[in-house]
Amino acid sequence: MQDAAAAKHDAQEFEPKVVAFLCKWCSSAGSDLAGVSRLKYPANAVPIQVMCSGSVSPIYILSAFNKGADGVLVSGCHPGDCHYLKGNYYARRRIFLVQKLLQFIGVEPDRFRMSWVSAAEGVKYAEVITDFVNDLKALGPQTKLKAKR
Amino acid sequence: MTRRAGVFVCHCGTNIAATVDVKRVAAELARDAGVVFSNDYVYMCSDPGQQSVIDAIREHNLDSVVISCCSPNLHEKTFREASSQGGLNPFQCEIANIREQCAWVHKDRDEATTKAVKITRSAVERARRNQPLTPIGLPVTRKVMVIGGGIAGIQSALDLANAGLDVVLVEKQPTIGGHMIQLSETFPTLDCSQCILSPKMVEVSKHPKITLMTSSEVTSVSGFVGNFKIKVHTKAQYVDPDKCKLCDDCTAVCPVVVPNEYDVGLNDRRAIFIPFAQAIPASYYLDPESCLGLNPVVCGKCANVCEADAIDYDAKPKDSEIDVGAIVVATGFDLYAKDKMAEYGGGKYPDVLDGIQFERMCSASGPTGGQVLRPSDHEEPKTVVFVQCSGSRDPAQHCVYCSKICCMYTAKHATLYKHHVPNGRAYVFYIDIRSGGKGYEEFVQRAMERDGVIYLRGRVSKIYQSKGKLKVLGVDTLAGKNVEIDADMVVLAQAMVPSKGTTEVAKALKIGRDKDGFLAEAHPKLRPVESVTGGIFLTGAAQAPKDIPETVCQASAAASKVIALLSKPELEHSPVVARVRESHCTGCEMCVDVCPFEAITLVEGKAHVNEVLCEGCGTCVGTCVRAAIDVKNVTQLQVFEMLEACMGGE
Amino acid sequence: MSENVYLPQLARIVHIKDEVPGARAIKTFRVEFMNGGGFDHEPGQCAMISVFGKGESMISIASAPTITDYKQFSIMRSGRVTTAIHDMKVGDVIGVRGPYGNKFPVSDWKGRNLVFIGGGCGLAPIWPVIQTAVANRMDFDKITVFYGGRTSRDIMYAAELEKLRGQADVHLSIDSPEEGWEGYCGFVPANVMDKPQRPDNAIAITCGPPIMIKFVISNLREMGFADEQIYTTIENKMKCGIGKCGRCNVGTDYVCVKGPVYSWAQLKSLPQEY
Amino acid sequence: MEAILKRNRLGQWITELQERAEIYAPDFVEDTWEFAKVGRGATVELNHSNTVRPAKRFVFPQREVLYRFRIENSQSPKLTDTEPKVESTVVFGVRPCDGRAMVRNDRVFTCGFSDPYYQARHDNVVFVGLACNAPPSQNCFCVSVGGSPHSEDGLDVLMTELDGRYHVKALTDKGSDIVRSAGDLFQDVKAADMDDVGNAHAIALEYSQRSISSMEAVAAALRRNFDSPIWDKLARACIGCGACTYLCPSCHCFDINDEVTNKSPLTGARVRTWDNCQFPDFTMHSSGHNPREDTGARLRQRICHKLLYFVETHNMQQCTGCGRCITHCPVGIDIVKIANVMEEGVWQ
Amino acid sequence: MIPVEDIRARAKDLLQSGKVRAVLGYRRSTAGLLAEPAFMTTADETAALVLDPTCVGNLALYLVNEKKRMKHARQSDKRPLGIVAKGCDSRAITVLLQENHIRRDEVIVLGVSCETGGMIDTRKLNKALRGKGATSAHFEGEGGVRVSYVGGGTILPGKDVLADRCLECAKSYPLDADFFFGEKVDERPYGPRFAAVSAIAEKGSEERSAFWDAHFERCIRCYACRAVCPMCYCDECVVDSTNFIVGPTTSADEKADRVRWINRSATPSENAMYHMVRAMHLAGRCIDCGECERVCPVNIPLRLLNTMLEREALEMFQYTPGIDAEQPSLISSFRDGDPNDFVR
Ligand SMILES: Cc1cc2nc3c(=O)[nH]c(=O)nc-3n(C[C@H](O)[C@H](O)[C@H](O)COP(=O)(O)OP(=O)(O)OC[C@H]3O[C@@H](n4cnc5c(N)ncnc54)[C@H](O)[C@@H]3O)c2cc1C
Ligand SMILES: Cc1cc2nc3c(=O)[nH]c(=O)nc-3n(C[C@H](O)[C@H](O)[C@H](O)COP(=O)(O)OP(=O)(O)OC[C@H]3O[C@@H](n4cnc5c(N)ncnc54)[C@H](O)[C@@H]3O)c2cc1C
Ligand code: SF4
Ligand code: SF4
Ligand code: SF4
Ligand code: SF4
Ligand code: SF4
Ligand code: SF4
Repeated sequence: MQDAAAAKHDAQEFEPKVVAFLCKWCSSAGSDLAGVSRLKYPANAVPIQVMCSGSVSPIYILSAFNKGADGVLVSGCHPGDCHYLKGNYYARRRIFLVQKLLQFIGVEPDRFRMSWVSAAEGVKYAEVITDFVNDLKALGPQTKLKAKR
Repeated sequence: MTRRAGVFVCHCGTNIAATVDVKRVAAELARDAGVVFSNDYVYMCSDPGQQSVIDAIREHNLDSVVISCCSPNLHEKTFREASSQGGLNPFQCEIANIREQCAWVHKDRDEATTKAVKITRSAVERARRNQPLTPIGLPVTRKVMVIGGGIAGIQSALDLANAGLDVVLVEKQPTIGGHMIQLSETFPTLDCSQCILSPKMVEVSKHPKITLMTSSEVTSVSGFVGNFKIKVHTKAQYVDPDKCKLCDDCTAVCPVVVPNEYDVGLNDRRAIFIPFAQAIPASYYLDPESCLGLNPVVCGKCANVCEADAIDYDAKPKDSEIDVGAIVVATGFDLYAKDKMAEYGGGKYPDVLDGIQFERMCSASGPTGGQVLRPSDHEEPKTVVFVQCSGSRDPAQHCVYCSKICCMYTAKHATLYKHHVPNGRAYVFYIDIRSGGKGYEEFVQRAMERDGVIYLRGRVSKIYQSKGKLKVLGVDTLAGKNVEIDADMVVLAQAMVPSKGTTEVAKALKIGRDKDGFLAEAHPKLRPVESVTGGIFLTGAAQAPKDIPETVCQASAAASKVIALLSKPELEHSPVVARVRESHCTGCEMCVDVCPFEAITLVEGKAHVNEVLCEGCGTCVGTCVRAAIDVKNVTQLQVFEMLEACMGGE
Repeated sequence: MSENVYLPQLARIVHIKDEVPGARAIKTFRVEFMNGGGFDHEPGQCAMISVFGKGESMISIASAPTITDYKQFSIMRSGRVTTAIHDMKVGDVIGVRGPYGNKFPVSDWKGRNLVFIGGGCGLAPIWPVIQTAVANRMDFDKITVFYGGRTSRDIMYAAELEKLRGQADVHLSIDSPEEGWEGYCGFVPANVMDKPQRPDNAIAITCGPPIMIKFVISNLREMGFADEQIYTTIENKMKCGIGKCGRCNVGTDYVCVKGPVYSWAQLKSLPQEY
Repeated sequence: MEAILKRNRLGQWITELQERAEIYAPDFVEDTWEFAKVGRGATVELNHSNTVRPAKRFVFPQREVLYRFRIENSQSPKLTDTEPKVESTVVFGVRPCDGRAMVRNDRVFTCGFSDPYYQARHDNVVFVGLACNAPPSQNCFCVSVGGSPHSEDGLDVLMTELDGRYHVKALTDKGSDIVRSAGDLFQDVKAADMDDVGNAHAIALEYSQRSISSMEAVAAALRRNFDSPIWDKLARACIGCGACTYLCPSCHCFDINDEVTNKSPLTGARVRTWDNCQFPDFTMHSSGHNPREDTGARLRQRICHKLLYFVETHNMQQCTGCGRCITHCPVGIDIVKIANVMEEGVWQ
Repeated sequence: MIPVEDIRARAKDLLQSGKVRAVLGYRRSTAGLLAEPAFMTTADETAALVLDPTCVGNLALYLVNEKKRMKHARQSDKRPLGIVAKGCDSRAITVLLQENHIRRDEVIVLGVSCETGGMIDTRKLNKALRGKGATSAHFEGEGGVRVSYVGGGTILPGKDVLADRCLECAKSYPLDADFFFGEKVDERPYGPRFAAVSAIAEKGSEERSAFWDAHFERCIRCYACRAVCPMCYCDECVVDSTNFIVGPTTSADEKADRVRWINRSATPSENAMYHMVRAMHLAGRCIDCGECERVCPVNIPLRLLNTMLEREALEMFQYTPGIDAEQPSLISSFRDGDPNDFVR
């Protein structure tokens, strides 16, 4: 029984589903750069481009989990570099709170990530995704917010 | 929502096709509800590729189009244009990036294909709910207001006027010139400041395209880029500049004597006076504050003697409303108040001067006629201590930032001192020397080596008066010992802070300021002369401490931005802007608080987006808890549908 | 499962006709049941239309009861489900369950004059009654149809109404004058007032926006129609259609079962909650 | 069929029943009584006051999947019927008010069109009632609405606790079945037991409850006062939540919505969920017209439905006096008070 | 101890002089121990006004509801509403002011201090009385509550029967009142703030997860929590999948395009979503009146979610809701020095 459970959680078998909200100006451009540099990272994360990390409403994140995401990434410009000056500062505050809340109800903190990836940080983007997916593999499927219909 | 979407999957040669099974992507999408056409092609961006989009739109009556290809940064424009040739609104075309974000970064063909399907599907969901949009066109007023008549404002105004634009130059003081007119010589070349500035000032006054408004301030602004309405308040002009003959008769009879602010108190003036000989407008000026009464019964001496009949005690202040298309803010700096430096005896001892005072002293037109004399006893100081970073780089008590120019002007001051008093001793206390700039390092080296200025690395801890001398206590960190200097005079290189006028104008224009109070630029690297508000530009020391060459650069840069902006008869603004659902908005103003572009105001208790100012960043969307605001074509519904598409699949 | 009343039958859209354009567009959908399904209905009855993934809506069956190989629904685009169905094309499949509700007691009206008064989308529910009456033309005396839309483009069943003229008096109206319009200009109740109907031996059947019905009824009463001579339908929000979900409840009635057809006499005895 | 069960044999009975059914009994969860599934070997006390959530959820769960759909191609949707495959269930500790509510629910779900989900669940659940011997809770008023602390209506079995034992009375075939199946656990009823039962029931009736003097008068008053401004006054504090109706054992309103699980192919389920006449959009038409626009109208609907309309159509109140809507109303809206105010006509 | 007569007199005076269109206060309820909201429009009605530890409800809610009522009824009585407000209630008023939902001149606040007392938690009381239904409760002596029940009475220590929110109260008196009753007491004889949330936060994540799963499982989505919350004043809540705001101008598209973020089904995932969204929407806005938790029929400890965020707001952003109507909201402001470590 235990072995079976362990096997189920085997990193090989479980492919986490990830949604990555990328701001148009930095992180999306950074992920483009990762592509241009032909870096390799796991294919688990589907990017959704948004204008600014500041536009990511907490409900987007929660909804992604509800629809079955095992992990959610929000990525924006480094503080001070926001194309819209301060959008990422608002995002940071909001997302800090979302993360605390997720943590509080017992969602593993590693299921949710925020990162700053600039347009020049293709390598960092690849690393963030790789690292995130590895974390998620170890965690197994997300069940708490996923709708069972 | 559209019902007839078309999907075009690009092989990009083998760039995409090598990793992604493009045929499968096209086939899977073909099954989706609302997709009526789905195909793949080797190079979508090629002419035949684009033509196939155009043809398919016509043939299959497509109402939205998704191209699954490379980054939208590369070909979004291409395909949107192709779509509009096909008869679609360009905004009904979306790009799914399956190259940079998929094919190029994955190895496993199956995984990459699955992801490509999801990316494409979410693009379809988005495209299907895109509204057709047209860029917002707005007429422009081809007139510019420049606020602040220092070198920054003067330069901008001249550049703009020479480009054929009408310019209104608004200056708070009775004359333009700003701080530069107070300087004696300028580093690194030591040419006379007034000599290089005065011709420009005259040019301003003579230029047919420039309207000069002195003693004037902006009180409020409405409107937006291309169409500002500005209210300007002009103080009463008791002396008519057109009549004034500059004869000086009035000054001669005026009984009032007050400190002269242009000489920073080193000198006196009358209640009616000319700030300095080169003042523009070239006219005497009656200071109502010190005048005995603006009432002939009380005094009336000056009007009596004025043969030109230029003086009118009954003059009234004036309010005007001016329409302009763009604004350049050049309201400059102030020196960090000397008396805030109690530890250095600033404001307490007359012989502790600030930089501008020293400039005035060195200036041939200054209070001492260009001689360096102690204010207290008009003796020539034998030992002068210059203190750099006075108030700068001191996060604990004063300003955190580096004022950037003090190293240079201190070197200049020490040099000038040595030129005036060759046998005097000049000490400079410094933390480091920041002399980046053409010829700057050489200038400092010359001060040290040729002019024998003694540079001591370390901070001054205290200055106090003792036995007619100013005792300067400090450390020489290089020598590792305390130093104590008996100085005759001390010059504090006070930090530069945003001028009071800058603070006021920021408020009136509703433009942001940075943490230090300087005007905030739209982007610190890429848009350094633009404010966050479209159509308002920044220049000079109001934006950050800077020297004259840099100020002039920025002034011309701002001017060229304005010229570019106003070169079109109509401005085009992206239609991807926020829209409020009034039924849901409760007027809580949170969006108003967060909008980086001040695009939202409350109108009758509901948020109202000024589409011209909105940049479509969506910060408001992320903030509004009532889901009452959305950015067109990136609506919450679209994000929801995209999420569903990303998560779906069996 | 034997009989699951909630499970719709599948029906294919075989024909779509645009009736009225605009923000509140009306389209008529003709559907054919698949797999040999189907049901008979009486004039006035409704059916629950399903768009899978969106939901269900109660819609009057607009085709005549005598037509058995298809059913027709005239649907105004109003919200989630109705928009989804407007987005569908011929060949797409919807779900239909029914028939629900009571009927117009047409057979009781033999030998009488019938006055139909419809406005906007309200022609749909009474259309099968008109059809039934016309099909049995000999059973009735005079048949008069009043119908109005906001503009000439809002007139639904325009061609059918033209055809009807042979069998009945048809009085069309639009709210305000338009070039080329030969009918009445003004609101439907006014049109009715303009052409007074004799109340004796007549039955008036009215359907349309609540405000129109209100004025039509008061006009009819003024002309001397008794409460029992006036019929209308009410459209309370419905979810199940079979008297369970409680939503359409007005007083003792579950409108989906006891209604939607009421004589004014009956309706007056119900609380004013429709 | 009647029998006596020793108190200490209850556990055994439950264990035996667990062989063929899922057993539910009240459990004290988070300071409230809730029907909870009884685990193997768990003890059941039956010393509860009424549960917060009524027993109706065993026949009318808050969420019911009506069927699933899958659409690969808009021209051939596939529907999968999901009539509940209900495990046999025995619910212990059902109070008589909840039992009587079941009679009301039956009326709604089985008259006219029969509701297959309700029916299937009802066929497979056995309600074992427990007479209320102890003093009632502060808002109980079953007697006023024609019930009693030991009403048998709607129950399959009624248990009455006696000293150290239960009197168990099977009322339906389903009830007899679960008693008979464990026949050896039970003893025959003696005359003394019957006396004790009689006593217990008599004492229970003695306890004072809240009361409504005349239901006929209330009905008449409600009819009379339909348009009275009193409703606005009474409902002024109402916050329009669903506590009163969701917790009512005889409220049956529901909503039907589609829940989509996947976009392509479109898959999902048509689902019904409880709904509630106190929500503002309950009756709102697509046009925005709302026949019951304010809390006054909605409160009136709730009260009239319970105490007037249902009586007119089914000859019984749709309220069984459990008092939940009173106890759990956040703002003190009180059906008993309203009924009395209506009847007495005493309001300012 | 505040003499209730003073408040009655003031309410009476306000009504008599016609300065207010009504006074919101408390009166005894037929439904149980807790006082119920009273809408007093005549001076006579003020005689029934009570103030004791059973006046639990947050009447600020009715400032919101009455606004909707007035709009609905197209009433034009522009006179302000008088309202009896405790510390927490007045914080709610402040947030409503901050969000422009009401104007200051629309209310006359009769502020009452809870001094060293607070409001009763009926669950705790029931426990303490072992099921004996209480009939009345008053403060007596130092921090004691005199409770009567049928056939007796007793004095219980406040900390045993007062609501958690009162034990942890941030400010037990209104900061902004037009009339003030009672004494401003800053030191209260109870535990530290955020005690309840800290207790949960300290648990292991597994345990916490199980704790919330069990609770979310039980939620019936009656929305009493939302309905009672003065901050949940939106006409249409983002979690609703049905239309609330439909007017003559609402287009078919608008109705068709409503996002169904959360399904109506009361399943654990949807319930969790609901509570998460609600908690986020109340971040920096919830003023800890504890009403949501009180009204929950199945006793879900909702207050924990809100106070957890309140604690974060205070500790990480130095933000306290409900103290200053002029400050920008928690989520519509930021500081350069906001936590950044969690960003990777
Ligand atoms: C002691 C000292 C020595 C210096 N020496 C040198 C040097 O040798 N070489 C060099 O390159 N740089 C030197 N500088 C720097 C130089 O002075 C500045 O770079 C330059 O003056 C900046 O010009 P500005 O136009 O931006 O600002 P300012 O000169 O400050 O001009 C701003 C103008 O705006 C007006 N104004 C302010 N507020 C308002 C308002 N609200 N409405 C209307 N008008 C308003 C002011 O009255 C003023 O006329 C020195 C600076 C100091 C302090
Ligand atoms: C007996 C009857 C006959 C009808 N006949 C027709 C007809 O022939 N043609 C036509 O166009 N419309 C008719 N309607 C109205 C039609 O049912 C609604 O317009 C439709 O349900 C709106 O659904 P929606 O999902 O598009 O709107 P939304 O506003 O998105 O739906 C909101 C929800 O409320 C329900 N709802 C809202 N308004 C109504 C309403 N008036 N009746 C029932 N449910 C409602 C819907 O089912 C849905 O669940 C009829 C209604 C009734 C009750
Ligand atoms: S945040 Fe939302 S509700 Fe508040 S004013 Fe802005 S749009 Fe309106
Ligand atoms: S989208 Fe950005 S710029 Fe536009 S109104 Fe919203 S916050 Fe302001
Ligand atoms: S009566 Fe009470 S419980 Fe019912 S909706 Fe109103 S406030 Fe809620
Ligand atoms: S109406 Fe109230 S008292 Fe009556 S059965 Fe329902 S919940 Fe119980
Ligand atoms: S938490 Fe409680 S009050 Fe809120 S919806 Fe759920 S059951 Fe109702
Ligand atoms: S969330 Fe709860 S505690 Fe907070 S303000 Fe709303 S009802 Fe009060």
